[in-house]
Amino acid sequence: EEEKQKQERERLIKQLSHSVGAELTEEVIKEGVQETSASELKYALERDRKARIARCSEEVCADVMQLFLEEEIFQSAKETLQELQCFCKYLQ
Amino acid sequence: MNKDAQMRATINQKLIETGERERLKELLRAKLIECGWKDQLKAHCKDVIKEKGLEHVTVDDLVAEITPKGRALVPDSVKKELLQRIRT
Amino acid sequence: MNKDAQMRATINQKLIETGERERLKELLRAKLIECGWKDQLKAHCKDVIKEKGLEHVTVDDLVAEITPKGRALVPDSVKKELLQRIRT
Repeated sequence: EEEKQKQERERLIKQLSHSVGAELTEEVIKEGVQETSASELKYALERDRKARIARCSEEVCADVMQLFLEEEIFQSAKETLQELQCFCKYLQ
Repeated sequence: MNKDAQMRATINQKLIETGERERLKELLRAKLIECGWKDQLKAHCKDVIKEKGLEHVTVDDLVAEITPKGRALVPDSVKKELLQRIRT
Repeated sequence: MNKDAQMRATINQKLIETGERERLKELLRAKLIECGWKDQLKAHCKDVIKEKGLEHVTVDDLVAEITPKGRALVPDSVKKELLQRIRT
């Protein structure tokens, strides 16, 4: 009878240990999954935002440069042509 | 309360009271980082985000997608070690 | 409006509101004079006028002729500085 009780106790401890182990593992998995999901999504959003800022800054920069060059080139062409025309008139 | 439930409650209470429950969880967390579980999970998250598109994915979607993999990826050796610690 | 267009609009608005757009134009003007861009462009203008003949060239012709060179002559360092200023 004593041996039987001992065996029963052993069985119970084994079963409960498994159950507690499974419970703890599930808790840690859930915490880990939640934390990893939240942080990875946050990082992905941040990476996307930074990439967008870099991309759009480059595009705005190109626009600013293009408009600026259009104005400057036009001014240079106009001034040089006027200058030469005046000079030519003066010579005549 | 039957005998099983009583014993279970006793073990749980003892684990909490002695702080062993938290220590076991800490051990588990450390083991999972050590074996690369967390890194694999991160990589899987990245795949899901890529697949679904950043605009169409929420934390809850990610959790639902990666939880099964998270469970499957826990190495048997880690489970065994935890069990060993609970028993002793 | 998509996210990129929205972001570009935000950057542009900020540049205008803070007066930075005008400052950038001033900076570009100064840098291009400093590096000799303006002089090179003027010389190129004169070459084109000489080649085509003063009587036969209009401002629009001249602009069309010198624009590719004008763009190509902008030093990378100036482009980089502009981008840096827009990003910050």
